[in-house]
Amino acid sequence: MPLSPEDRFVELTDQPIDADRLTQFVTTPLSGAVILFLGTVRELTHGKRTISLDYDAYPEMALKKMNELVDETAEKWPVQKVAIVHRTGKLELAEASVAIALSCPHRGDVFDAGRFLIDELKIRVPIWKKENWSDGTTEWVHPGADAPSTNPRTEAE
Amino acid sequence: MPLSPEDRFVELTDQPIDADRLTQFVTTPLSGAVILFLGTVRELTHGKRTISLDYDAYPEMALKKMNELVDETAEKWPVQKVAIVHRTGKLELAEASVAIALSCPHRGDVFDAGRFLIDELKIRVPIWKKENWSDGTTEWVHPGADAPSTNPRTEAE
Amino acid sequence: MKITVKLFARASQLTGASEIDVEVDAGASVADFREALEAQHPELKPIAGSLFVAIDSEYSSDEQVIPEFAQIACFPPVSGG
Amino acid sequence: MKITVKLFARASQLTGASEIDVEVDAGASVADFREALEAQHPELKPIAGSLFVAIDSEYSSDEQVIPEFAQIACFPPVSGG
Repeated sequence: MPLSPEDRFVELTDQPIDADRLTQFVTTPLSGAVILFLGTVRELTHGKRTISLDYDAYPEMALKKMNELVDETAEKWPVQKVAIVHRTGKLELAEASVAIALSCPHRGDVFDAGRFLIDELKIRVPIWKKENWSDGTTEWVHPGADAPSTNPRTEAE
Repeated sequence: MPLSPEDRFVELTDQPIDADRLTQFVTTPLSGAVILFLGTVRELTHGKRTISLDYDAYPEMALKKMNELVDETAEKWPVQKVAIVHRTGKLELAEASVAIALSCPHRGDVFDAGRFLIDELKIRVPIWKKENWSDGTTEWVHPGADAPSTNPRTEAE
Repeated sequence: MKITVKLFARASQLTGASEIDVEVDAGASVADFREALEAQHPELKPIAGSLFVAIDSEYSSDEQVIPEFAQIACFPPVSGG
Repeated sequence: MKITVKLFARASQLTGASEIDVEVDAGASVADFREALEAQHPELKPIAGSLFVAIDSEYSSDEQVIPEFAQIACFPPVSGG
Protein backbone atom coordinates (compact mmCIF):
# COMPACT_ATOMS: atom_id res chain seq x y z
CA MET A 1 0.00 0.00 0.00
CA PRO A 2 1.49 3.40 -0.93
CA LEU A 3 2.40 5.41 2.15
CA SER A 4 0.88 8.88 2.28
CA PRO A 5 3.02 11.97 2.98
CA GLU A 6 1.64 12.30 6.53
CA ASP A 7 2.70 8.72 7.36
CA ARG A 8 6.36 9.25 6.41
CA PHE A 9 9.11 11.49 7.74
CA VAL A 10 12.34 11.64 5.68
CA GLU A 11 15.04 14.14 6.57
CA LEU A 12 18.70 15.09 6.43
CA THR A 13 19.85 17.16 9.38
CA ASP A 14 23.05 18.65 10.74
CA GLN A 15 21.55 18.63 14.26
CA PRO A 16 21.51 15.72 16.76
CA ILE A 17 18.74 13.26 15.85
CA ASP A 18 15.81 13.21 18.27
CA ALA A 19 15.18 9.47 18.09
CA ASP A 20 12.35 9.52 20.60
CA ARG A 21 10.37 11.91 18.39
CA LEU A 22 10.66 9.35 15.55
CA THR A 23 9.52 6.48 17.77
CA GLN A 24 6.50 8.54 18.82
CA PHE A 25 5.80 9.58 15.23
CA VAL A 26 5.44 5.98 14.05
CA THR A 27 3.43 4.70 17.04
CA THR A 28 -0.28 4.29 16.23
CA PRO A 29 -3.20 2.18 17.55
CA LEU A 30 -3.19 0.42 14.15
CA SER A 31 0.18 -1.11 14.96
CA GLY A 32 1.24 -3.75 17.42
CA ALA A 33 4.97 -3.41 16.86
CA VAL A 34 7.42 -0.53 16.57
CA ILE A 35 11.11 -0.69 15.79
CA LEU A 36 13.78 1.97 16.09
CA PHE A 37 17.23 1.36 14.63
CA LEU A 38 20.15 3.70 15.31
CA GLY A 39 23.51 3.62 13.61
CA THR A 40 25.90 5.14 16.14
CA VAL A 41 29.52 6.31 15.97
CA ARG A 42 31.70 3.42 17.16
CA GLU A 43 35.09 4.11 18.65
CA LEU A 44 36.96 1.02 17.40
CA THR A 45 37.16 -0.30 13.83
CA HIS A 46 39.63 -3.14 13.17
CA GLY A 47 41.66 -1.93 16.16
CA LYS A 48 41.86 1.69 14.96
CA ARG A 49 40.43 4.43 17.16
CA THR A 50 37.93 6.96 15.82
CA ILE A 51 37.84 10.51 17.24
CA SER A 52 34.87 11.72 15.20
CA LEU A 53 33.18 11.22 11.82
CA ASP A 54 32.23 13.70 9.13
CA TYR A 55 29.21 12.87 6.98
CA ASP A 56 28.75 14.41 3.54
CA ALA A 57 25.56 13.99 1.51
CA TYR A 58 24.23 14.78 -1.95
CA PRO A 59 20.99 16.15 -0.49
CA GLU A 60 18.58 16.10 -3.46
CA MET A 61 19.50 12.57 -4.49
CA ALA A 62 19.77 11.27 -0.90
CA LEU A 63 16.23 12.43 -0.09
CA LYS A 64 14.92 11.02 -3.38
CA LYS A 65 16.53 7.63 -2.68
CA MET A 66 15.35 7.59 0.94
CA ASN A 67 11.79 8.20 -0.22
CA GLU A 68 12.12 5.45 -2.84
CA LEU A 69 13.22 3.10 -0.06
CA VAL A 70 10.13 4.03 1.94
CA ASP A 71 7.96 3.29 -1.11
CA GLU A 72 9.56 -0.10 -1.69
CA THR A 73 9.30 -1.01 2.00
CA ALA A 74 5.59 -0.14 2.02
CA GLU A 75 5.11 -2.39 -1.04
CA LYS A 76 6.79 -5.37 0.65
CA TRP A 77 5.46 -5.06 4.21
CA PRO A 78 2.27 -3.73 5.86
CA VAL A 79 4.06 -0.67 7.19
CA GLN A 80 1.88 1.95 8.85
CA LYS A 81 4.35 4.75 9.44
CA VAL A 82 8.05 5.24 8.66
CA ALA A 83 10.70 7.76 9.64
CA ILE A 84 14.24 7.92 8.26
CA VAL A 85 16.64 10.63 9.36
CA HIS A 86 20.32 10.84 8.42
CA ARG A 87 22.76 13.18 10.08
CA THR A 88 25.34 15.27 8.18
CA GLY A 89 28.42 17.14 9.36
CA LYS A 90 30.66 16.26 12.32
CA LEU A 91 29.57 13.52 14.75
CA GLU A 92 31.11 12.62 18.09
CA LEU A 93 31.41 9.10 19.53
CA ALA A 94 28.07 7.36 20.34
CA GLU A 95 26.03 9.94 18.42
CA ALA A 96 23.46 8.58 15.96
CA SER A 97 24.33 9.01 12.28
CA VAL A 98 21.09 7.43 11.10
CA ALA A 99 17.73 6.63 12.68
CA ILE A 100 15.04 4.42 11.17
CA ALA A 101 11.69 3.98 12.90
CA LEU A 102 8.63 2.15 11.61
CA SER A 103 5.46 0.41 12.72
CA CYS A 104 3.52 -2.65 11.52
CA PRO A 105 0.60 -4.68 12.90
CA HIS A 106 2.92 -7.62 13.79
CA ARG A 107 6.46 -7.90 15.09
CA GLY A 108 8.06 -10.07 12.40
CA ASP A 109 7.44 -7.39 9.79
CA VAL A 110 9.06 -4.53 11.69
CA PHE A 111 12.29 -6.51 12.03
CA ASP A 112 12.33 -7.51 8.35
CA ALA A 113 11.34 -4.07 7.06
CA GLY A 114 13.81 -2.29 9.36
CA ARG A 115 16.64 -4.55 8.26
CA PHE A 116 15.76 -3.96 4.59
CA LEU A 117 15.73 -0.19 5.06
CA ILE A 118 19.14 0.09 6.71
CA ASP A 119 20.77 -2.48 4.40
CA GLU A 120 19.51 -0.72 1.26
CA LEU A 121 20.24 2.75 2.62
CA LYS A 122 23.88 1.72 2.97
CA ILE A 123 23.96 0.61 -0.68
CA ARG A 124 21.95 3.25 -2.50
CA VAL A 125 21.74 6.53 -0.63
CA PRO A 126 24.51 8.98 -1.61
CA ILE A 127 25.98 9.78 1.80
CA TRP A 128 29.63 9.29 2.76
CA LYS A 129 31.57 9.22 5.98
CA LYS A 130 35.09 10.39 6.69
CA GLU A 131 36.96 8.77 9.56
CA ASN A 132 38.95 11.12 11.76
CA TRP A 133 41.39 8.66 13.32
CA SER A 134 43.12 9.12 16.67
CA ASP A 135 46.53 9.23 14.91
CA GLY A 136 45.52 12.51 13.23
CA THR A 137 44.88 11.03 9.78
CA THR A 138 41.53 11.24 8.00
CA GLU A 139 40.01 8.85 5.47
CA TRP A 140 36.89 8.91 3.30
CA VAL A 141 35.23 5.50 3.49
CA HIS A 142 34.36 4.11 0.06
CA PRO A 143 33.58 0.37 0.22
CA GLY A 144 34.84 -1.39 -2.89
CA ALA A 145 36.40 1.78 -4.33
CA ASP A 146 39.08 -0.38 -5.98
CA ALA A 147 36.50 -2.12 -8.17
CA PRO A 148 34.58 -0.65 -11.13
CA SER A 149 31.26 0.91 -10.08
CA THR A 150 28.09 -1.13 -10.49
CA ASN A 151 24.83 0.70 -9.95
CA PRO A 152 22.75 -0.32 -6.96
CA ARG A 153 19.88 -2.52 -8.08
CA THR A 154 16.49 -0.92 -7.72
CA GLU A 155 13.00 -2.37 -7.93
CA ALA A 156 12.46 -0.69 -11.30
CA GLU A 157 15.13 -2.85 -12.95
CA MET B 1 30.51 -12.97 27.10
CA PRO B 2 28.49 -12.76 30.35
CA LEU B 3 26.79 -9.38 30.70
CA SER B 4 27.57 -7.59 33.97
CA PRO B 5 24.76 -6.18 36.14
CA GLU B 6 25.57 -2.58 35.10
CA ASP B 7 25.16 -3.48 31.41
CA ARG B 8 21.63 -4.86 31.83
CA PHE B 9 18.33 -3.35 32.90
CA VAL B 10 15.44 -5.77 33.51
CA GLU B 11 12.20 -4.53 35.03
CA LEU B 12 8.47 -5.02 35.46
CA THR B 13 6.56 -1.79 35.93
CA ASP B 14 2.96 -0.62 36.27
CA GLN B 15 3.97 2.83 34.96
CA PRO B 16 4.27 3.92 31.28
CA ILE B 17 7.57 2.68 29.82
CA ASP B 18 10.11 5.43 29.12
CA ALA B 19 11.50 3.91 25.92
CA ASP B 20 13.91 6.75 25.26
CA ARG B 21 15.63 6.13 28.58
CA LEU B 22 16.23 2.51 27.48
CA THR B 23 17.64 3.59 24.12
CA GLN B 24 20.01 5.94 25.88
CA PHE B 25 20.95 3.28 28.44
CA VAL B 26 22.17 0.86 25.77
CA THR B 27 24.00 3.44 23.61
CA THR B 28 27.77 3.30 24.07
CA PRO B 29 30.86 4.23 22.01
CA LEU B 30 31.65 0.48 21.87
CA SER B 31 28.57 -0.08 19.73
CA GLY B 32 27.77 0.88 16.17
CA ALA B 33 24.15 -0.25 16.23
CA VAL B 34 21.23 0.14 18.62
CA ILE B 35 17.79 -1.36 18.34
CA LEU B 36 14.62 -0.59 20.25
CA PHE B 37 11.58 -2.82 19.88
CA LEU B 38 8.19 -1.86 21.30
CA GLY B 39 5.17 -4.10 21.53
CA THR B 40 2.20 -1.71 21.50
CA VAL B 41 -1.52 -2.13 22.15
CA ARG B 42 -3.22 -2.65 18.79
CA GLU B 43 -6.85 -1.72 18.35
CA LEU B 44 -7.89 -4.45 15.89
CA THR B 45 -7.32 -8.21 16.20
CA HIS B 46 -9.07 -10.43 13.63
CA GLY B 47 -11.68 -7.70 13.17
CA LYS B 48 -12.45 -7.36 16.90
CA ARG B 49 -11.89 -4.01 18.60
CA THR B 50 -9.80 -3.71 21.75
CA ILE B 51 -10.61 -1.02 24.32
CA SER B 52 -7.71 -1.77 26.67
CA LEU B 53 -5.51 -4.64 27.87
CA ASP B 54 -4.73 -5.87 31.36
CA TYR B 55 -1.36 -7.52 31.92
CA ASP B 56 -0.77 -9.90 34.81
CA ALA B 57 2.68 -11.24 35.70
CA TYR B 58 4.28 -13.76 38.02
CA PRO B 59 6.94 -11.25 39.06
CA GLU B 60 9.69 -13.45 40.59
CA MET B 61 9.63 -15.95 37.74
CA ALA B 62 9.15 -13.31 35.02
CA LEU B 63 12.25 -11.41 36.17
CA LYS B 64 14.23 -14.64 36.46
CA LYS B 65 13.26 -15.70 32.93
CA MET B 66 13.93 -12.23 31.50
CA ASN B 67 17.41 -12.31 33.01
CA GLU B 68 17.99 -15.80 31.61
CA LEU B 69 17.04 -14.48 28.18
CA VAL B 70 19.58 -11.69 28.56
CA ASP B 71 22.24 -14.28 29.49
CA GLU B 72 21.43 -16.46 26.48
CA THR B 73 21.41 -13.47 24.14
CA ALA B 74 24.82 -12.36 25.38
CA GLU B 75 26.14 -15.89 24.72
CA LYS B 76 24.89 -15.90 21.13
CA TRP B 77 25.65 -12.32 20.05
CA PRO B 78 28.26 -9.68 20.96
CA VAL B 79 25.73 -7.64 22.92
CA GLN B 80 27.11 -4.67 24.83
CA LYS B 81 24.08 -3.52 26.78
CA VAL B 82 20.49 -4.78 27.06
CA ALA B 83 17.29 -3.42 28.55
CA ILE B 84 13.99 -5.32 28.84
CA VAL B 85 10.98 -3.74 30.50
CA HIS B 86 7.49 -5.25 30.60
CA ARG B 87 4.43 -3.33 31.69
CA THR B 88 1.76 -4.71 34.03
CA GLY B 89 -1.77 -3.52 34.82
CA LYS B 90 -4.15 -1.68 32.48
CA LEU B 91 -2.85 -0.38 29.13
CA GLU B 92 -4.61 1.95 26.71
CA LEU B 93 -4.38 1.77 22.90
CA ALA B 94 -0.90 2.48 21.44
CA GLU B 95 0.82 2.20 24.82
CA ALA B 96 3.91 -0.02 24.97
CA SER B 97 3.45 -3.33 26.80
CA VAL B 98 7.07 -4.36 26.31
CA ALA B 99 10.29 -2.57 25.36
CA ILE B 100 13.55 -4.26 24.38
CA ALA B 101 16.66 -2.21 23.68
CA LEU B 102 20.16 -3.49 22.97
CA SER B 103 23.44 -2.54 21.35
CA CYS B 104 26.10 -4.45 19.37
CA PRO B 105 29.16 -3.42 17.34
CA HIS B 106 27.38 -4.24 14.03
CA ARG B 107 23.83 -3.91 12.75
CA GLY B 108 23.08 -7.51 11.76
CA ASP B 109 23.48 -8.66 15.34
CA VAL B 110 21.08 -6.14 16.90
CA PHE B 111 18.30 -7.27 14.56
CA ASP B 112 18.93 -10.97 15.22
CA ALA B 113 19.36 -10.56 18.98
CA GLY B 114 16.31 -8.29 19.27
CA ARG B 115 14.16 -10.75 17.37
CA PHE B 116 15.37 -13.61 19.55
CA LEU B 117 14.59 -11.70 22.75
CA ILE B 118 11.01 -10.78 21.86
CA ASP B 119 10.23 -14.20 20.33
CA GLU B 120 11.50 -16.06 23.39
CA LEU B 121 9.93 -13.62 25.84
CA LYS B 122 6.57 -14.46 24.30
CA ILE B 123 7.19 -18.17 24.84
CA ARG B 124 8.84 -18.34 28.24
CA VAL B 125 8.17 -15.35 30.40
CA PRO B 126 5.11 -15.80 32.68
CA ILE B 127 3.08 -12.73 31.75
CA TRP B 128 -0.51 -12.80 30.46
CA LYS B 129 -2.79 -10.34 28.77
CA LYS B 130 -6.53 -9.95 29.08
CA GLU B 131 -8.41 -8.39 26.17
CA ASN B 132 -11.11 -5.91 27.09
CA TRP B 133 -13.18 -5.99 23.91
CA SER B 134 -15.41 -3.16 22.67
CA ASP B 135 -18.50 -5.38 23.11
CA GLY B 136 -17.95 -5.37 26.88
CA THR B 137 -16.57 -8.92 27.11
CA THR B 138 -13.13 -9.77 28.48
CA GLU B 139 -10.85 -12.65 27.61
CA TRP B 140 -7.55 -13.95 28.97
CA VAL B 141 -5.28 -14.78 26.04
CA HIS B 142 -3.71 -18.23 26.35
CA PRO B 143 -2.23 -19.42 23.04
CA GLY B 144 -2.70 -23.17 22.63
CA ALA B 145 -4.63 -23.52 25.90
CA ASP B 146 -6.58 -26.40 24.33
CA ALA B 147 -3.44 -28.54 24.02
CA PRO B 148 -1.49 -30.20 26.83
CA SER B 149 1.27 -27.97 28.19
CA THR B 150 4.81 -28.50 26.93
CA ASN B 151 7.53 -26.64 28.76
CA PRO B 152 9.36 -23.95 26.83
CA ARG B 153 12.75 -25.24 25.72
CA THR B 154 15.68 -23.61 27.43
CA GLU B 155 19.39 -23.66 26.67
CA ALA B 156 19.99 -25.94 29.64
CA GLU B 157 18.07 -28.78 28.01
CA MET C 1 1.25 -32.37 52.90
CA LYS C 2 -0.56 -29.15 52.06
CA ILE C 3 0.81 -27.13 49.15
CA THR C 4 -0.08 -23.48 48.66
CA VAL C 5 -0.27 -22.81 44.93
CA LYS C 6 -0.10 -19.41 43.23
CA LEU C 7 -2.50 -19.01 40.31
CA PHE C 8 -2.44 -16.50 37.45
CA ALA C 9 -4.61 -15.22 34.62
CA ARG C 10 -7.44 -17.60 33.66
CA ALA C 11 -6.46 -20.09 36.38
CA SER C 12 -6.97 -17.37 38.95
CA GLN C 13 -10.16 -16.22 37.23
CA LEU C 14 -11.70 -19.74 37.23
CA THR C 15 -11.04 -20.34 40.92
CA GLY C 16 -11.65 -16.75 41.98
CA ALA C 17 -8.42 -16.90 43.99
CA SER C 18 -4.77 -15.95 43.52
CA GLU C 19 -3.71 -18.78 45.84
CA ILE C 20 -5.25 -22.16 46.56
CA ASP C 21 -4.31 -25.12 48.73
CA VAL C 22 -3.75 -28.63 47.36
CA GLU C 23 -3.28 -31.69 49.56
CA VAL C 24 -0.75 -34.28 48.28
CA ASP C 25 1.18 -37.18 49.81
CA ALA C 26 4.77 -36.50 50.81
CA GLY C 27 7.04 -37.41 47.88
CA ALA C 28 4.33 -36.66 45.34
CA SER C 29 5.50 -36.01 41.77
CA VAL C 30 4.30 -33.15 39.60
CA ALA C 31 2.03 -35.67 37.83
CA ASP C 32 0.53 -36.68 41.20
CA PHE C 33 0.10 -33.02 42.04
CA ARG C 34 -1.74 -32.38 38.75
CA GLU C 35 -4.20 -35.19 39.58
CA ALA C 36 -4.78 -33.85 43.08
CA LEU C 37 -5.23 -30.33 41.76
CA GLU C 38 -7.90 -31.36 39.27
CA ALA C 39 -9.73 -33.53 41.84
CA GLN C 40 -9.69 -30.88 44.57
CA HIS C 41 -10.36 -27.90 42.27
CA PRO C 42 -12.65 -29.17 39.50
CA GLU C 43 -13.30 -25.57 38.38
CA LEU C 44 -9.82 -25.75 36.76
CA LYS C 45 -10.83 -28.67 34.52
CA PRO C 46 -11.36 -26.56 31.34
CA ILE C 47 -7.66 -25.62 31.31
CA ALA C 48 -6.11 -28.36 33.46
CA GLY C 49 -4.31 -30.02 30.55
CA SER C 50 -2.61 -26.83 29.46
CA LEU C 51 -1.48 -25.66 32.91
CA PHE C 52 2.20 -25.24 33.60
CA VAL C 53 3.51 -26.14 37.04
CA ALA C 54 6.42 -24.00 38.16
CA ILE C 55 8.60 -24.97 41.10
CA ASP C 56 10.61 -22.09 42.57
CA SER C 57 10.21 -20.04 39.38
CA GLU C 58 11.30 -22.88 37.09
CA TYR C 59 9.24 -24.93 34.62
CA SER C 60 8.86 -28.47 35.98
CA SER C 61 8.59 -31.91 34.41
CA ASP C 62 5.93 -34.47 35.39
CA GLU C 63 8.46 -36.82 37.00
CA GLN C 64 9.91 -34.20 39.35
CA VAL C 65 9.14 -34.61 43.05
CA ILE C 66 7.49 -31.61 44.70
CA PRO C 67 9.93 -30.32 47.33
CA GLU C 68 8.50 -29.57 50.77
CA PHE C 69 9.22 -25.85 51.05
CA ALA C 70 9.16 -24.79 47.41
CA GLN C 71 7.05 -22.02 45.86
CA ILE C 72 4.56 -23.71 43.53
CA ALA C 73 2.69 -21.84 40.80
CA CYS C 74 0.17 -22.94 38.15
CA PHE C 75 -0.65 -20.98 35.03
CA PRO C 76 -1.96 -21.36 31.48
CA PRO C 77 0.16 -20.58 28.37
CA VAL C 78 1.79 -17.16 28.53
CA SER C 79 0.81 -14.21 26.33
CA GLY C 80 3.11 -11.37 27.29
CA GLY C 81 4.96 -9.12 24.90
CA MET D 1 29.21 21.41 -24.49
CA LYS D 2 30.39 22.27 -21.00
CA ILE D 3 28.99 20.18 -18.15
CA THR D 4 29.14 21.34 -14.54
CA VAL D 5 29.65 18.30 -12.33
CA LYS D 6 28.98 18.07 -8.59
CA LEU D 7 31.60 16.10 -6.68
CA PHE D 8 31.37 14.50 -3.25
CA ALA D 9 33.57 12.88 -0.62
CA ARG D 10 36.94 11.67 -1.95
CA ALA D 11 36.15 12.93 -5.46
CA SER D 12 35.76 16.41 -4.05
CA GLN D 13 38.84 15.94 -1.87
CA LEU D 14 41.08 14.85 -4.80
CA THR D 15 40.09 17.81 -6.99
CA GLY D 16 39.83 20.31 -4.15
CA ALA D 17 36.46 21.40 -5.54
CA SER D 18 32.78 20.63 -4.99
CA GLU D 19 32.04 21.38 -8.65
CA ILE D 20 34.16 21.02 -11.80
CA ASP D 21 33.58 21.61 -15.49
CA VAL D 22 33.93 18.86 -18.10
CA GLU D 23 33.85 19.53 -21.85
CA VAL D 24 32.09 16.87 -23.96
CA ASP D 25 30.62 16.71 -27.47
CA ALA D 26 26.86 17.18 -27.76
CA GLY D 27 25.19 13.76 -27.65
CA ALA D 28 27.98 12.30 -25.52
CA SER D 29 27.15 9.13 -23.60
CA VAL D 30 27.99 8.53 -19.96
CA ALA D 31 30.94 6.39 -21.17
CA ASP D 32 32.19 9.31 -23.29
CA PHE D 33 31.75 11.61 -20.28
CA ARG D 34 33.82 9.26 -18.08
CA GLU D 35 36.68 9.37 -20.63
CA ALA D 36 36.53 13.16 -20.83
CA LEU D 37 36.39 13.45 -17.04
CA GLU D 38 39.51 11.34 -16.57
CA ALA D 39 41.41 13.16 -19.34
CA GLN D 40 40.50 16.65 -18.15
CA HIS D 41 40.82 15.90 -14.40
CA PRO D 42 43.64 13.36 -14.06
CA GLU D 43 43.67 13.92 -10.28
CA LEU D 44 40.54 11.69 -10.21
CA LYS D 45 42.44 8.73 -11.75
CA PRO D 46 42.88 6.81 -8.44
CA ILE D 47 39.09 6.43 -8.09
CA ALA D 48 37.89 6.98 -11.68
CA GLY D 49 36.85 3.35 -12.18
CA SER D 50 34.68 3.29 -9.08
CA LEU D 51 32.90 6.63 -9.64
CA PHE D 52 29.15 6.68 -10.05
CA VAL D 53 27.66 9.15 -12.49
CA ALA D 54 24.24 10.42 -11.43
CA ILE D 55 21.94 12.26 -13.87
CA ASP D 56 19.19 14.30 -12.16
CA SER D 57 19.57 12.31 -8.90
CA GLU D 58 19.39 8.91 -10.63
CA TYR D 59 22.12 6.31 -11.14
CA SER D 60 23.05 6.21 -14.84
CA SER D 61 24.22 3.49 -17.22
CA ASP D 62 27.21 3.92 -19.56
CA GLU D 63 25.03 3.94 -22.71
CA GLN D 64 22.80 6.79 -21.56
CA VAL D 65 23.19 10.11 -23.39
CA ILE D 66 23.97 13.09 -21.17
CA PRO D 67 21.00 15.49 -21.46
CA GLU D 68 21.84 19.14 -22.03
CA PHE D 69 20.33 20.72 -18.92
CA ALA D 70 20.60 17.88 -16.44
CA GLN D 71 22.25 17.98 -13.02
CA ILE D 72 25.31 15.72 -13.19
CA ALA D 73 27.08 14.38 -10.11
CA CYS D 74 30.08 12.08 -9.65
CA PHE D 75 30.86 10.20 -6.47
CA PRO D 76 32.65 7.12 -5.14
CA PRO D 77 30.83 4.22 -3.41
CA VAL D 78 28.52 5.40 -0.63
CA SER D 79 29.16 4.79 3.08
CA GLY D 80 26.23 6.31 4.91
CA GLY D 81 24.28 4.66 7.72
